[in-house]
Amino acid sequence: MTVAPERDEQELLAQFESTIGHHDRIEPRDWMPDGYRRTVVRQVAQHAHSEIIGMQPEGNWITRAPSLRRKATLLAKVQDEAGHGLYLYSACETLGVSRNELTEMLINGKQKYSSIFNYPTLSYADVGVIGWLVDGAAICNQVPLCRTSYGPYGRAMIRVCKEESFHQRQGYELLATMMRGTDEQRAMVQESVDRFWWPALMMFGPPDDDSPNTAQSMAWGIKRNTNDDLRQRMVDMTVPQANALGVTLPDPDLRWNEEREAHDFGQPDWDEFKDVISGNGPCNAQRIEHRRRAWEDGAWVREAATAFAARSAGVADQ
Amino acid sequence: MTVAPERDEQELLAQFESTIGHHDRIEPRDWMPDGYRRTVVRQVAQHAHSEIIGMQPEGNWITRAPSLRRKATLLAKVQDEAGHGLYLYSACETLGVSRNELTEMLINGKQKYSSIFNYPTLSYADVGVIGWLVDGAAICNQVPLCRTSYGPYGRAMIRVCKEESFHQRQGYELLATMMRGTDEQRAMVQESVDRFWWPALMMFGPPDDDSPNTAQSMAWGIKRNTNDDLRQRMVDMTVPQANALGVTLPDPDLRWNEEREAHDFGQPDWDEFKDVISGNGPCNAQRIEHRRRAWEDGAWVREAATAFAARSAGVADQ
Amino acid sequence: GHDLATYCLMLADDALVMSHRLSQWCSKAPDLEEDIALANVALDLLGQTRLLLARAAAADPSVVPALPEGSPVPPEDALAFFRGDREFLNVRLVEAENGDFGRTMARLLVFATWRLALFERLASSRDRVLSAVAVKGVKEMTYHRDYAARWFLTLAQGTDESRRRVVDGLTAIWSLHHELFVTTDVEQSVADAGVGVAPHQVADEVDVLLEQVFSLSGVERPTVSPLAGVRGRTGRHGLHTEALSKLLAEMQVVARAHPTGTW
Amino acid sequence: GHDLATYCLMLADDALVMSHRLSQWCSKAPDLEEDIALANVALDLLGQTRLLLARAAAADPSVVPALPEGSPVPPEDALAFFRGDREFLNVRLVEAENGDFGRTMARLLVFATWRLALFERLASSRDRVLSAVAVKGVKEMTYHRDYAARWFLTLAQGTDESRRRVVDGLTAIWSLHHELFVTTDVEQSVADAGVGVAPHQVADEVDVLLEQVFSLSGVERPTVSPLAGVRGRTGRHGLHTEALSKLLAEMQVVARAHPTGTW
Repeated sequence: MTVAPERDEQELLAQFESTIGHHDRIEPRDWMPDGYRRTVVRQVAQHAHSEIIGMQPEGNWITRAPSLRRKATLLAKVQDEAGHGLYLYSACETLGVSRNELTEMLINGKQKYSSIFNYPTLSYADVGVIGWLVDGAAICNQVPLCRTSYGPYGRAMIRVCKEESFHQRQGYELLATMMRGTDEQRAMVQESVDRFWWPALMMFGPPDDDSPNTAQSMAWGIKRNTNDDLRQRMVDMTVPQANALGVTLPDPDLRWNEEREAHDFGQPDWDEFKDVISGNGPCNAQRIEHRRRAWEDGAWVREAATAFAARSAGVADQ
Repeated sequence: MTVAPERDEQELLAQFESTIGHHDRIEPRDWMPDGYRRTVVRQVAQHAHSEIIGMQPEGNWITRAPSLRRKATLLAKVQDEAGHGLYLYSACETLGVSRNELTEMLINGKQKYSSIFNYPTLSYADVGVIGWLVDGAAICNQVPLCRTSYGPYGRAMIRVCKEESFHQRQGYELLATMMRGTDEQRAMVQESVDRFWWPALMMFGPPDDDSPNTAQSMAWGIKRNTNDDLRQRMVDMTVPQANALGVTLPDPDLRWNEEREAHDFGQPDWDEFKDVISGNGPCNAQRIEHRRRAWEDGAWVREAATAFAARSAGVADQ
Repeated sequence: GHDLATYCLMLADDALVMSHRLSQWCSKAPDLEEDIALANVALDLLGQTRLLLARAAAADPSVVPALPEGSPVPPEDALAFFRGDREFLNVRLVEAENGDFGRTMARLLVFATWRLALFERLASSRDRVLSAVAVKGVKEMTYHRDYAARWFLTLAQGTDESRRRVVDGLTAIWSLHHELFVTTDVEQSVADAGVGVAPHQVADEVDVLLEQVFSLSGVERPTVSPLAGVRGRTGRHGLHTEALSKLLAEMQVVARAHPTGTW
Repeated sequence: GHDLATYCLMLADDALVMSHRLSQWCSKAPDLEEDIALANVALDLLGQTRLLLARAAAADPSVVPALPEGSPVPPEDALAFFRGDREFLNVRLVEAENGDFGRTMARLLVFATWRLALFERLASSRDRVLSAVAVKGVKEMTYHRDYAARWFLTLAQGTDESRRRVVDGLTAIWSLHHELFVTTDVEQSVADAGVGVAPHQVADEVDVLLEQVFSLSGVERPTVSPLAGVRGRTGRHGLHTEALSKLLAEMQVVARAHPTGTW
């Protein structure tokens, strides 16, 4: 980074803030404050990692999917997650951090991913519930991010959101089908909802009064809504869907509030959230060990590709 | 080996031949001709390897055994095979070849093992059929070997035979139980017999007129019966058992011969036998790859044990 | 009907089992691009499987396993999840464990080159369904073959380690290569009827194509004997390696736990 | 009846799943002696399983899964092969993959030390069957513990590689160690009745015994947080890791394919 004289920096900052103020996009070659850059990298990387780690809980059921149609749907979905990871890593690379560096930071625990993927998938209903609730929550989170201030991130999100909402409908449809099936299948769906409801609500992050970075992120236009605001949207969106499915959301405090024209609902167990975020969820170690092994086992292939490309380039040069 | 003067060697040879002639045992410290030593090593090693490789086809079903009782029986049986391998390797070691050397020779294809273990196990009935037919054939082969001229081998065989005949009864009993079960189970047993009958008869080796080593081995008292003789015993022993079970042995030429007071029977496919022996059976590569991987994966443990023993000895010396 | 159905099962089972093996790479590939590419190939093969199983069931409904009365399981799933390993008619090449990425690519190269050659001929099948499946499949498998060939070359010409691994991988699967070109009675019969393809007819072509990849890569064709069958029976006769029943135990477990389930 | 049956299932499932994992070493151990020893441990645990499952079925026949009418499957097998993973009550420690020999020995050390301590107390159970099972088990598990401790020491003091591996193995399983000493309501209830043992009561003793092995081996106790459950539920509540349902898919496949079979 070149060191600009003080005056210039002031001017650049003014221009940056004007762009933000007009809800225009910041592009990779634009000047941006270091804090902004760091925040975008952190958020986009975390998002990318979530896509990649998120392949595991659902991928766990690909080889056991109970119908060929569902197997194809699931495999395609997990593949889409790899794709999302790919363009989010690319968005991150526009800020000068390579995919390899990001992967190393994931594996070494220096960067995080969504807490939800640290819960195990224990039945095929979990595939549906992840589609319905987890992708549902992701959409609530991400739709506003299509208007995020950093250009490459926003454009990646537009593509991601389109696919996520497809996945969300697929998940819901699987559950609706299972609910028309046997008693065992219905019980399986309910049991899965019982396990995933609270972790899905945790996906929006801690309550606003406990979320130190939200204000700055919103000021920079990186985030567009507060955690609690998004959580409320999620609940309001999900309740009628749960009724249509015929499942019970495991929250005794959940009820419509006429006055607010929104649902009142209970609070997730924020101690559990902190545990999971700090590495002590039911699957954190397993997810990272899996990722690390894939990465290490694949090293020789990546090296071979690099060596081959170098050799080919050498031949082409002659 | 010390080089003895010609005269002494003559004397030693006479003594050796007298021991053989009296059906007494040759013991490790006795003088023996090089050819005898080599033949015993080859035969005992091959026998030991067969026990060890033989753990795989049955071991394939331990994790899937359909009842806890059968699982225990099978696990104990495969464990016994490891035990047999152990004392047979020890018998071999009395002739100055270490277990490590023998294992290397197995893995590198320099020593053989019984052709039967190069066939796949494809159903749980195979566990029973291997007990009944393969252990049955092994017993026919091995009972006479309890009187083999090399002492440590003969004594190992006494112990082995006792356990093999236990295994053979267990195998028969599994099949008898399955034959009292469902139609599917009965079909499974018959299908398994169809696959294993001919390979079991091949276990006795090629026909006598095509078995170049038999004469010398018998003269030395290492072998006690010819291949065809043993094969005949096996058939005569098995036919009434097959009738009792209610299975058909897949040989249209099989019938009682009043005159010979023995069964006439067809010839196995000796081309197939040669293929399997020369490494081209359905599972040769798989069996050796499995063994090699176990051996290589365990190298660090064996090294640790050696290092630890050396260190402990060092401490003890102080 | 029965021969056609059996033939469709052969082609379907090849695709289904190969798809299963490739799907096991999911979230474990050396890089995201490969994760996506392997899933693509697995998905294409799964698509072929479904069309072929449906065709098998239509050609001869008696091949579909019986399920409890009122079971809503469609024929394609009854065939995929309720047949035992001895009823699967895939070649044994596809059922072997994946091994490392080198072995996986070596197998995919051989498999895709072979299946593409079959499907190019199958495109002119007198059976309109098979013909349509083949026309679609040709496009897909051209990509599969090129993908595998590109990686085969890359690994063979990459580092010492990658060369060793891909050559070991090729050697390990080569004993299962011969079986691809053995024509069974059923295949001959559907070939005679202008409906199917006798695999021995593509042997030379596949040989030439593989030789091109090998020679470009500087890899010698392995000298490994064909893997023996049992009593002359191999994958096409439902006689498999020990790997298949384990694969199916996993693949079929949920479907079988819910024989009257709706998915 | 029901609490006793549930308690017996807990102890049985620990043994059954651990036995399964150990039996996966069969024909793959570093040396023949270890192959035999691991099979011995697996067999002992299988024997305990059978007695405990039979006791569970006798204490409360309603815990035995229903099978088709006329099925000859005995209660011990109905319990072992026809329950789903959510009905298994084993601690999660036993279901994790084996990993290498170092990890296997680290787990066996922890498992055997813990179970031995439980069984020493269980020997004075007012339930005569449980008491007899425990008396027999104490002899067996004394051997298991000593065997694992000897290998733990050997690996820790062997080579650099073996030390690294056994320490890594211990660290990897350590998050599952805490769960062993959490007493569930059922366990408290059978303990109160003088029939069972509340596992928190053996925590200190196990701790001391493990510490002896660690300090003799020069290995530090790992600092790893306990593996979280899901909504407060862990193995004893039928809430397992993703590994268990895969293990059971394999273990149960033949039995379930033949629900009216006789073995």
